[in-house]
Amino acid sequence: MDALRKKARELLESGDSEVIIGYGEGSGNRARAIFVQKPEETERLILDDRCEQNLAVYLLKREVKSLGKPAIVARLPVLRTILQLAAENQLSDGDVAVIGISPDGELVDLPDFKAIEEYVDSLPLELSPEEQEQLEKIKNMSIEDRWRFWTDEFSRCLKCYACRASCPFCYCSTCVVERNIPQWIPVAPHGQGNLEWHVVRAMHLAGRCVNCGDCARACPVDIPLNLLTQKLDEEVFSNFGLKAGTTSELNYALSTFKPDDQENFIR
Amino acid sequence: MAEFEPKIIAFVCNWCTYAGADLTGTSRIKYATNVRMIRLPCTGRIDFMLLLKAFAQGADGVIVSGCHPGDCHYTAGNYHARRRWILFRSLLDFVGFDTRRVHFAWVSAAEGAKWAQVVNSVVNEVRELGPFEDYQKLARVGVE
Amino acid sequence: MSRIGVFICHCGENIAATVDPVKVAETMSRVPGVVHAVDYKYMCSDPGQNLIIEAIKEKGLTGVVVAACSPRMHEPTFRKVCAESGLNPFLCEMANIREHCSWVHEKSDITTDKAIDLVRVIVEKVKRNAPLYDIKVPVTKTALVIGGGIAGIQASLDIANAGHKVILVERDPSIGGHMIQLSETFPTLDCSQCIMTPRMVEVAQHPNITLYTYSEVEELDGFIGNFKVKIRKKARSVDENLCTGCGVCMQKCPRKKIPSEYEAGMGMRTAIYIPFAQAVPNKPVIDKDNCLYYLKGKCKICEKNCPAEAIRFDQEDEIIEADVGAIVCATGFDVLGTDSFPEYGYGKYKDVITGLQFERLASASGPTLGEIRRPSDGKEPETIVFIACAGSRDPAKGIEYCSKICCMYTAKHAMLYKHKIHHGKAYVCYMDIRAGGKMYEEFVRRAIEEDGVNYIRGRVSRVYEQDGKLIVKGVDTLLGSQPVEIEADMVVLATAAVANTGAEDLAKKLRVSYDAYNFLAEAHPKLRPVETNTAGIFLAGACQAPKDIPEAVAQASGAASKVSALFSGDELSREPVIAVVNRCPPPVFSTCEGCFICEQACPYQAIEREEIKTRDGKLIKVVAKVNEGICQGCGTCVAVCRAKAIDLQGFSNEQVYAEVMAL
Amino acid sequence: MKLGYYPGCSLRGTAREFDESLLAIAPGIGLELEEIPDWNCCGASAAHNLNRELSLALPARVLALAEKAGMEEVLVPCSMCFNRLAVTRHELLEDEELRKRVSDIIKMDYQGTARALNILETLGKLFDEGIEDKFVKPFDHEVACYYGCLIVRPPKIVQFDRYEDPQSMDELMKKIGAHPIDWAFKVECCGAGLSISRTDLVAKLSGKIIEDAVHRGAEAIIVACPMCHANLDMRQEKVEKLKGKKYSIPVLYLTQAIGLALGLEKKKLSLHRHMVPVVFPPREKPAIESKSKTKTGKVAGQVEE
Repeated sequence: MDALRKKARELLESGDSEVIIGYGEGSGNRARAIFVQKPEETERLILDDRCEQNLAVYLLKREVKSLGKPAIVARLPVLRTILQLAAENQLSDGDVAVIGISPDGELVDLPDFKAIEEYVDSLPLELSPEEQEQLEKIKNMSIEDRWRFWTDEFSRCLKCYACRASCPFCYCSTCVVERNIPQWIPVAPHGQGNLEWHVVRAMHLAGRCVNCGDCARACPVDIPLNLLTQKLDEEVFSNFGLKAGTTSELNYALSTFKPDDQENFIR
Repeated sequence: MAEFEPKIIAFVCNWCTYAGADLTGTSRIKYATNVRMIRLPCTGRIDFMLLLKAFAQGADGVIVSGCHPGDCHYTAGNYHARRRWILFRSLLDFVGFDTRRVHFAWVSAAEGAKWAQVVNSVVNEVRELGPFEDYQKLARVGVE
Repeated sequence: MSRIGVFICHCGENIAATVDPVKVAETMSRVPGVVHAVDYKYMCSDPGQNLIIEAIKEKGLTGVVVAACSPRMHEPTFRKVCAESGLNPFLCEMANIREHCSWVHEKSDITTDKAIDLVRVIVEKVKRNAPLYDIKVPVTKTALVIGGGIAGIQASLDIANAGHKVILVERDPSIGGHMIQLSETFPTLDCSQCIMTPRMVEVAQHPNITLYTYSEVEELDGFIGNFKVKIRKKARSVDENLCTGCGVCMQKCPRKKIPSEYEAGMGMRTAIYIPFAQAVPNKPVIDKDNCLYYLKGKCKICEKNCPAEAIRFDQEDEIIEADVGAIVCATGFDVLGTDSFPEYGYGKYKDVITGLQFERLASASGPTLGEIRRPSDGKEPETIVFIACAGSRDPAKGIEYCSKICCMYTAKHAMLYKHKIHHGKAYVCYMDIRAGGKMYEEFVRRAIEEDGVNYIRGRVSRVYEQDGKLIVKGVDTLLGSQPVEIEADMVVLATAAVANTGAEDLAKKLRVSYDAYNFLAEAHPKLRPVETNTAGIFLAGACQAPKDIPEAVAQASGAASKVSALFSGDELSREPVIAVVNRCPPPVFSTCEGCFICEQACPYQAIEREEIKTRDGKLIKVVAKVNEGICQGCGTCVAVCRAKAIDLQGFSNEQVYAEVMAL
Repeated sequence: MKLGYYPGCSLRGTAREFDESLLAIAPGIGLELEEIPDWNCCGASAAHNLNRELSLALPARVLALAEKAGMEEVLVPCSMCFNRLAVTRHELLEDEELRKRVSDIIKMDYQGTARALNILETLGKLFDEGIEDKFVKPFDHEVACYYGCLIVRPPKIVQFDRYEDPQSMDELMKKIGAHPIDWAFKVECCGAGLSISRTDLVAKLSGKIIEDAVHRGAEAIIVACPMCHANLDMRQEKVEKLKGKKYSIPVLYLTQAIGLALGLEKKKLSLHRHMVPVVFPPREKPAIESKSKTKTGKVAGQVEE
C-alpha cells in the first residue's frame, strides 16, 4: 500500500498525472473510488480485497476527464478494460498512467499498451472456480428451469440501469434504451421489456466484456447479470478463439468472421 | 376446435431468399400461409433486436434467411450475420428461450423449392410447440 | 400526417384468382394515414399508371404503395411513375402479393388476410419513408481492358477511338491471343494475320492506349467509376527502351529446343524469345525457367551479343497502380488438356494433334511454312481424320456444353488440307454439324461437295497405332451403325474450348461471378449479356463462353459502347440506398462514439473517420462517416452499431421496426 | 487383409479355376476371405434386361446378407457380378424410395454400408503393402492385360482406374515380373453377351483381341473376368478356324499368373482346366518389338512344375 501511495505521490508531484483514480475508505466499511488531486491526499489511497470495483469506468466520464490527465490503480480487470477501450478507439496510448497491481497486490510497472498486453497475456483469464461453478449450475438446468430462473430474476429488475452505469463499456452518450424512434425497448419494467433489455445488454457486451463483475455488484436487486456476459464470453472464445481486453488492436467477434465458422444450426 | 395456426415472421435478404421466394411463386409451388416476410438488403442488416420485436409482436416462430456462404451479394454480410446468430442463439438458450422457435436458413435465388420446404417445416415444428404463451405472458409480469 | 395511396393490382387473374383485391383495398382504406385505396386489373398498364398519377395530383399523396408483383419486377416502373408526377420515387414501395401470396396459396380468406398483412406492412413502412436523391459519383474516364486477344484489342480500339484513355493488360509477351495463331479464318478463308496484325499495330501506336504486355492484374478495389488497380509488370529481363528488337540474342541463345507456345508445341523457340515475327511489342523476354543463366548461373551469351546492351538479368517485377472507371474483361479461352484423351492416344502418338496445332501446320508463318507435314516423320499425311467434339458435349469428360467453334474450324481444316494435298483423303467424324452463322452452312457444304471431304456421322471410340498407321475405330450411324475403321496417317482432335487458366482467380479478384466451367458470368443471359453483376465491369469474347471471331468482336464493341456510355458524363448517379451516420445537437453532435467497429465490419471499406471540431478548430470527437461512393447499402454496419448511430436509408430502423409492429 | 467373399455362380462353375487359384494365392499375399453365407446369383447377365427390380433385388440380397454378417467390403472376383453389385448399391443409395421397395422384396433392410470390391482394386491394395519379395518365381513373360468392359465401367459408378486406358492390371503384372505390352484392345468387348447365341460374332470380336495381342508379341493374355476367359480360351479354336491360323496363346486369370510367381504348382492353380494349354515355348522374336525392358538373365521356357 505504501508503494502505491509513494508512486501516486510521485506522479502528482512530477505533474505527470493530475488526478489519481484509486480506492479509498467508503461508508459501512466499504471501499469506494476516490479521485486524488493533491500529493498529500495520496495517504487516503487504500488497497485490499475490498477494492474490487472496475475503476476504468471513470476514465470516460466527462466529470472525471475534466479533472485532467489521470493515473489509475489497475488490477487485471482494469488493465483488460483499458486495452479493450483502446481497441475501441476510446483511449490512446499515454492518455492514462497505469499503476499496475499484480494479483498478489504488488506494484507492476506498465509504461504503455504493449507492456499491458504482455502482462495480461502472462495472467490466467479463466473464470474463478466459484464463477465457473455458478455458470455450470445454470447450464445444467433444463431449459424450462432456466426460463423460470431468469424470468424470475428479471422480474425484479427496476430498469434503474445501474448495471449500465457501472460498466466501462456502456459509454454510449445515448444508449439504445433511450432511443424512442423507434422505441426498441419498452420503458415500463415489465417481464418482457426487462428480458429484452438484459438480452440486448449482454449482446452488446459479447466479445467486449472483461468480466469485472461490476454489473452484478451494482444491481440493487442482486440479479447475477455477469452470468450472461460470462456465458457469451465462453461462446466467443470456443467459437472464434477471441478474448476481450487482451489487445489494443480491434479484433471484435462480431465485426470479423471466418468463412468456416460453424453453421450446423442453419438449414 | 381448429388446429393452432402459428404466426411466423421471416426476415430475408433481398438478393437470395427474397428472390428465391419469388421463384417459389413463379414456379407456383404452394406452401403454408402462416409466414409474413420482411425484406432487408442483406442478412448482415438483420439486427437481433428485430427478432425480439417479432416475438414481442406475437410471433410464434421466426425465420432468418439469406444467401449461402460465398454467395452474398455484398460478399460478406451473411458471414457477419452467421456469427451474430451463433452468439444470439446461445444467449437465448442460456436464458431458457426455446430456440426451436428461431430458425436460420440459406436459400438462394435458385432455391424456390427449398424456400417452400423451409417454411412448411418451420410451420409444422412450431405448430407442434404450440403458441408462444410463455413470452406473451411475460409482457404482463410486473404490470398486473 | 402522411397521406398514403394504396393501389391493388389484380394482375389479371394472377392475383385476383386467389386474393380478393376489393377486400384488400377496402380494408386498407380504413388504415390510418391511408387516404386513397383502389384496385385495378393491371396496375402496370397505362390506365393503371394513370390511376396513380391522378391520385398523386388530386389527393396530394405523400406516399404510394402498389400491391402487385415482386418489387424486383416492377418497382422501377412505379417509382418512375411517381417521379413523373412530382412525388419522390423513394416514397413509393411495392407489396408483393403475387409471388409471395396469390401464386403460392389456394383461394381463401386466409390468403386474402395474408395479402392484407403484406400490404399493411408496406403501408407502415412508406409512412416513414423519406425522400431520397440519387448519389452522384465522379467517374475516372480511363478503361482497363484485361486480355489482348481480338476481343480485348477491339474493345480497346473502340473505347480509345471514342476519345477515352485505355490501359490494356496482356499476360503474354505479345498481344494477339489465339487469333494470331490461326492460319486462315472461316468462312472467308482470309489469312488471320493479314487482318489481325494491322489492329495490333494500331493498338501499339494509339495515343489513347497504354499497353502493358507480360503483365497481370494483381489487385483491384474501389467501385464503378472509381476502381483502383494494381498491375504486375513481370520482369522481361530486357530493357524495352533500349532494345531494338534486332533478334541477335535469339540467334545466339544456346537453348533452342523449347516448345514454342505460339506454335502450340509444333515448333521450337529459344530461351530469350520474341513469340512471333509480328509480335507487339516486338521485344524479347527471357523465359527464366529455361534460361541457362537463371538455371545454372552462367551463360549471359545474349548479354554479350546484344548491340543495344539491353539485357537486364537483375530486372525485377514492377507494380503499376492506376485509377480506372470501368473494366472490360477479355481473357479468352484455352483448349482442353491433352491428358484427357487416352482413348485417342493423344500424347502417346506424335501424329495425333489438336486443332490449334493443325492451325500452326497450315499457317504460312508456321514451322512447316504452311505445308501439312506430320510431326513424327515430316511426311505428308495421305489420309487424315478430324475428330469433332473431342471432349465437348461429353459428360464423361465433364464438359456438357458445345464448344461452338469446332464444327466450323474442322470444316476449314479439312478444306485447307484438301487444298494443299489434293490426292489426300480427309475424313471428319462428327456428332452433328452446327453451322449457324452467316455463310457458315454454305462453307461446310463446300468442304463436303466441292472439296470432297468425307463426313462420317458417329463417335470415334479409339485411336491406336498399328504397323505405322493410326487406326481410327468409329461408327457410321447413317449407315445403320456400321463399325468404321480408318487407317490414318494423322489425326486432328477438335478439343473442347475451356475457360482460360487463372479465370477463377481473376474472377475472385474482380468480384465477378463465374459458372461451373469457370466461364465468367454475365449479369443476365439475354438482356445484359456484356455486363457482369459487378457494376462497371464488362465482358468481351470467349472468357464468357466459347465464341468465334465475329461474335467476340461484336461483344467487344458492345462492351466498349457500354464503357463509352458510362464515360459520357463527368459523374454517374447511383441509388441512394446507403448508410448514414446521424448528427444531433450539442453536446452530443452524433450518437456515434467512434468505436469504429462498423469500420471493421464493412465489406467495402466504405467507413471513413471524420473529426467534429468546434468553430475555433478544437477537436470534439472523431466519428464514423460513410463514403457514399463506395457504400453498397448492405447495412451490416447498422446491425453492429450498438448506439444505432448509423442507419440505412430506405431500410431504416424506424421503417423496419414499423413493419414488424404492423404484424 | 480380411474381406467378405462373393464367388458368384461362375466361380463355382465354368470359372472354378478363378475361384481355386484365388483361394490358392490368398494366404501367400495376406488375404483372408469369409464367404457370404447363403449367397445367391447376382442375376447377371440376364436379369437387368428383363426386370429392373429383380435385377436390383438379387444383388441387394447378397449385399444385405454381407451387412448382416458385418462385412463392409466384399471381394467380388467376377467382373459381371462386381458390376451388378456396384450398380445396385449405387442406384439404391441414389433413390431412397427404391431402396425401401427393394428392401421389402428381399425382406431385409439393405443400408448400403457393405460394398463390392473388384479383384484389381483388392490386389492393388495388397501389393502396395510391399510383398514383392514373395514372388520367388517372377512371371517373366510378355503379357497382354485384358480388362474387358465391366471392371472399369460405368466410370461414374465404379470410379476406378482410367476407364478408357486402365493401368491397374498392368501395374500388378509388373510387380510379379511380367512385361505388359502396349496394345489397343484392353477394354474392347469380347462379345460376352452373345457367347451362347452368336458364337460367330464372338469369334469375330474375340478374334480381334487375340490377333492384336499375339501380333504385338504377347505370350499370354491375362484376364479378370470369367466371360472374357471363356471367350478367349474356350472359343480360341473357333477363332483360329475363322482366322485360318494358329494362335494357341494361353489365357490366364491374373490370380493364376500371381500364383505361378508365388511358386505354386500348376495343379493348385487349376491351370490344367484350360482349353489352351498354359505353356510358354521358347521365345522367338515378337512381330512387333515390345516396349518392355530387356529380360533379366533368366531363360524363358516352360513353367517349372
